[in-house]
Amino acid sequence: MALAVENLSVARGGLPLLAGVHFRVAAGQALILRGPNGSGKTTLLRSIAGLQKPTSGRVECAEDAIAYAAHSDGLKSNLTVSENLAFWADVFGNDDISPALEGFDLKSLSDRPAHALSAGQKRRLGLARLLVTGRPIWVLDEPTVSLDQTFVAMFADVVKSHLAGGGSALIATHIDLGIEAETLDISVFKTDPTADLGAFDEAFL
Amino acid sequence: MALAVENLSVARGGLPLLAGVHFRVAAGQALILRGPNGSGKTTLLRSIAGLQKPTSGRVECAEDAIAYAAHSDGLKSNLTVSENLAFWADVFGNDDISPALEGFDLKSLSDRPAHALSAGQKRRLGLARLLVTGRPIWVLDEPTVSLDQTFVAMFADVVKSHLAGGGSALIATHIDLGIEAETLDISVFKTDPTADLGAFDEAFL
Amino acid sequence: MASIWQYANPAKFMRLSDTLLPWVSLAAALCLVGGLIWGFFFTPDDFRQGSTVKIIYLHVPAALMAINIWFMMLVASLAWFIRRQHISALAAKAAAPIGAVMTVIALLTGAIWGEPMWGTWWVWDPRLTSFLILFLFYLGYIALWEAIENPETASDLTAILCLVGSVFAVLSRYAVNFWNQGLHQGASVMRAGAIAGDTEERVSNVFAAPLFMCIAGFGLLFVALILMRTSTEIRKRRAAALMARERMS
Amino acid sequence: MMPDLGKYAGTVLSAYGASIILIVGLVWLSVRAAKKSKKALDKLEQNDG
Amino acid sequence: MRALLRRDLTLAFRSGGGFGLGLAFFLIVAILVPFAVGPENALLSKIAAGILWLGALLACLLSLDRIFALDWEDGTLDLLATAPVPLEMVCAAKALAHWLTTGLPLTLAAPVLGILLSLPPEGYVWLIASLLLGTPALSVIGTFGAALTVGIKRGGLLLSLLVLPLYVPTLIFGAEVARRGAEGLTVTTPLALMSGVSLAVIAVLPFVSALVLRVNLR
Amino acid sequence: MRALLRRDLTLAFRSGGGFGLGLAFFLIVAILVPFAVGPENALLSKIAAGILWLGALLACLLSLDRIFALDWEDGTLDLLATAPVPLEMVCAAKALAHWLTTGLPLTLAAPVLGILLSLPPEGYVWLIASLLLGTPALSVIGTFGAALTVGIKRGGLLLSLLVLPLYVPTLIFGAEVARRGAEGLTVTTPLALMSGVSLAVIAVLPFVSALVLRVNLR
Ligand code: HEM
Ligand SMILES: Nc1ncnc2c1ncn2[C@@H]1O[C@H](COP(=O)(O)OP(=O)(O)OP(=O)(O)O)[C@@H](O)[C@H]1O
Ligand SMILES: Nc1ncnc2c1ncn2[C@@H]1O[C@H](COP(=O)(O)OP(=O)(O)OP(=O)(O)O)[C@@H](O)[C@H]1O
Ligand SMILES: [Mg+2]
Ligand SMILES: [Mg+2]
Repeated sequence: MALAVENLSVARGGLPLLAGVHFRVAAGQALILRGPNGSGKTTLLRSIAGLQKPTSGRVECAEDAIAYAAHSDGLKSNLTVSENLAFWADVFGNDDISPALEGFDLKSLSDRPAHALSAGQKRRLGLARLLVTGRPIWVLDEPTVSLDQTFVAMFADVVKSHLAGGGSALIATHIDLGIEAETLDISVFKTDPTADLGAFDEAFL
Repeated sequence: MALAVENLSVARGGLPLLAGVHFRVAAGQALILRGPNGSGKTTLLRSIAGLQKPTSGRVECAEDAIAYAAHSDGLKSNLTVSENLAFWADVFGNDDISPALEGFDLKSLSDRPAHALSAGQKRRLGLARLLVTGRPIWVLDEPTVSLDQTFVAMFADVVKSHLAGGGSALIATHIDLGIEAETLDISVFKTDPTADLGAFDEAFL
Repeated sequence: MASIWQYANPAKFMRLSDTLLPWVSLAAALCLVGGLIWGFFFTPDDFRQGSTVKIIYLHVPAALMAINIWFMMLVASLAWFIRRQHISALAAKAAAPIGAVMTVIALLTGAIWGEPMWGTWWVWDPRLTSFLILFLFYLGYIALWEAIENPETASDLTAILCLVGSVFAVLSRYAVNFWNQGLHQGASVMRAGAIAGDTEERVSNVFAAPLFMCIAGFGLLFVALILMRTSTEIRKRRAAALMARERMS
Repeated sequence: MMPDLGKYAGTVLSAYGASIILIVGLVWLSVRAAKKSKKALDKLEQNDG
Repeated sequence: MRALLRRDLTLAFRSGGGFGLGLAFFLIVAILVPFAVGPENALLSKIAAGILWLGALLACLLSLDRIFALDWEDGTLDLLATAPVPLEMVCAAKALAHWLTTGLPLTLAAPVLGILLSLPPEGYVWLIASLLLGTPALSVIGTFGAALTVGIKRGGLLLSLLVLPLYVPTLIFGAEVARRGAEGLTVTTPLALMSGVSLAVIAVLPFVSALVLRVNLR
Repeated sequence: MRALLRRDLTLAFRSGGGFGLGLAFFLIVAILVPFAVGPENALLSKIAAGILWLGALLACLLSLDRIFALDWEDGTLDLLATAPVPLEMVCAAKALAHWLTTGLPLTLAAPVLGILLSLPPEGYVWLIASLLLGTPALSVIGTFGAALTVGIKRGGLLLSLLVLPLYVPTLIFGAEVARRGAEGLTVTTPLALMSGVSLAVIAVLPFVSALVLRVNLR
């Protein structure tokens, strides 16, 4: 099992959002998270990626196996496309960025500084970063924002070949990606807001 | 005719992108702009909103009639939702923000500081700003990014009632909004990159 | 006898504070008013400093409190790290403004005192200088609390700042001492307690009794204020939690 | 009743005045904040029922 | 433009940043100077007036990049440019808000710091007067500099570099007033000159800033 | 962590911001001081060593918020935290990059500015020595402050407020070395003390900064 989430509860701004979240993603499989705006997808993914402490529960996966990508792509606008990728490749101990450039059709833009990219091109560069991490589990938050249909399809291809190579993916999205995968609607884990605050001890938070 | 664009050419970073763009949007009508990533939609919309100078051509519309909304919503993260809206209402000389709050279902969030909103909620607040401007022509760049289906529908309703009230809208998007409107694919106006640079005089820009 | 940590439970703490507060406040008011009236009206003038000695009843207690409150914050910060009970962090937060005000009182009364004694409001004497630096630490600490939204993050970061700041405060004290040798009185309150004060440099007996009363008054005032302010912080947290829940439903 | 403060009257009185204002101000602010928080919390808990 | 002014002041107070921290910086410069040049009162009282002016100027300078940068980053400026308000008014409102949250508090704090640096007693009146007349010019010039560097990521230091030479006349006349005041000399000439500079700058620069802003937004 | 260091240096050069502008600020402070305190050489040469130290410190301070803020805003820090590099190394690399782009150039520029402020000839060696030993401490302490205020919008001035009291020991010893050097006195004690502070700070604070960063990213 590549990634197993058990009984996870997450909060944001001191507010419990989701409770008892549990699912498993096997190697070679993807899981699509859905849920209306504000339901806690971003919060959940950050907790799984280890960027935020869950209030309870466990995330089980191999150490250093997760590559996380959110809205902010960690791009430096003064560096060129290939310099940006090369930096992340270096941090993750890789040195070949050409598969990443090809995967998202960035070859022709590789010498362009990142600030001279359009919204969709930036997004592609951000996604290309995933390929240089060499990590098996992708945790993606609305990865196709700003992409047109062609590139959504290209992204789906990249994900499919990642899965075919034994990787796995956890993707929060509002649109249909064209990837064959289970879908999980996280609104079923919504906490009951009318729950009692408890005996007013440490629960005042 | 609410908005008429004639023979407009736009450039970005010194590179001509589109040439000879022409279309008209009548009062009560909307026009959807499509085009692959990097084709110049953002650049075109900024030119029409007057934020960038076109290299040639004309944009005809009544003065102070355009409300522009792009990816950055001009929200102050320290102000609450209603304070943010009230500020813009004040700038545009309105004083009633409740239709805007209702239009995008923000009533329950109205006392929340903007930084405590999720991606989709921020976007709704950004769009609600359009309603307080009181301006007839909306120029929108990918307005539904991060919105879930429910809110895309809600946005479509708002646009429809804006059109029914005699307004008009120009919307660049990659998805299907469910608004009855003409669609214009701007890739037909793409400049020919092999075109001669001309007599190498003013054309070096 | 249960451990004192049971009062780290907010509800128990509030109950304790509610019962203690009136008594502590009363004692603080009695000591403070009594000590100050005694000192102001019923002690003779110093033969050298004239009536300005009366300032000592404010200056010395405030100065002592200023340092001790920082020390208390340091202990509370350590407790927060070790036990992670929010009361510790909140108590440190509640204490900081009191400490800052005490520092200001010490600085102000000192400056006012310095004018007739040294002929200037301010000199860069090591003691005075380190107080000024202490004031900066208080300001930074309070500002950091204000600036961070997430309460848990704020507790952690301010606690770290308090620890690192303490080390640097001690370091600054030595640096400042090295940089300038001072004019200020040596610490003699403690000696005055031990050896009956007789030398003119020491606080003599006539002044000692009301001075100790004032010191006790300031101390009790601090206890009363910290009980009240910590409870306030707890209530604010709980209100925030309730409000958040309400908004969700 | 007022003791004779001699030529330092201004000095001593201003020191007392300033300190007392600061202390009273601190106490007043603390009490006000306490009252405010109590009221807000009571209201919220009432709503909770 | 009351809306903009009100919002800027609210933001300055609420973010706990704009307001108060300029003051803190001023305080800290005044405190560090004795550590740097040594604790002798005679030396300090000689340089006090100048250092206070310089400190106020630097504190002012540091908060300049807040004037437009935040509004630029989150797109507010783009939207303001398409709103029915003249950009000249926007610039003037911004400069006023900046002065109210930095220049004015700095002026009020200067006498307290004068004590720390043993400023001679005669100096206080003229120090305050010169700051009161000079800091508005600093805010207006700073707004101009901020308009020039808007859109440059972390342009803070570039901004300082651009603005500092423009601050020189105000600094020279202002510090001269404060210094002469402290030494008990007459101050009319530098005071008149400084007021002249301030008035001219306040009358003209908001228009230039608006022009610059327009270019930058294009 | 060579990758991070290399990237930070590239960015500092390319954005034209980090590098050079700290220097420019230093230059400008040195230039403005005579305007502020008056042009007498005797007075200037007395305060020169101290002012140069203070100027270097302020220039250093102003560039602190670049250390983490940009990486925070564009999400790089989040990604670095999930990358296979210890955050302690990240903090150390950041501090080193900051020192290479500010502390070192400032040290090299100080003698030139010494001429402007008529620093006595004996002072140069000790000014450079003290800056060379002291500025690394400034960078490391600054990194700690930057880690504390990361995520606070425009935390620049709060950062100054937090960091300045922490700079006091370094400033006192450093300026003392430079001042005594300029007066031809022996400097061994303050020099030893300053080196001690620097070493201790460099050895310990990167770990604390990493802790702080972890809390902030949580
Ligand atoms: C603004 C400046 C001043 C500050 C920050 C300051 C600070 C302090 C501190 C911290 C103490 C507590 C010492 C201790 O008991 O450990 C103290 C005590 C004292 N100060 Fe000041 N002081 C200032 C100015 C003055 C002046 C101007 C005088 C009068 C000449 C003065 C006279 C005293 C005396 C008599 C004590 C009691 C010493 C003792 O017996 O412990 N102080 N001051
Ligand atoms: N600081 C905060 N205080 C209170 N509530 C907050 C805070 N930050 C976020 N929230 C709330 O937490 C909820 C979850 O936010 P999150 O960003 O995880 O949603 P999401 O599922 O990613 O939504 P979207 O599809 O809009 O991105 C939202 O309802 C949001 O309003
Ligand atoms: N400074 C620049 N220098 C050169 N080319 C640039 C510069 N800025 C943008 N471009 C290019 O201009 C083109 C148009 O960008 P624009 O943002 O208008 O595209 P878009 O249609 O909005 O795309 P998207 O759907 O991805 O948002 C892109 O191909 C982009 O790479
Ligand atoms: Mg989200
Ligand atoms: Mg676009």
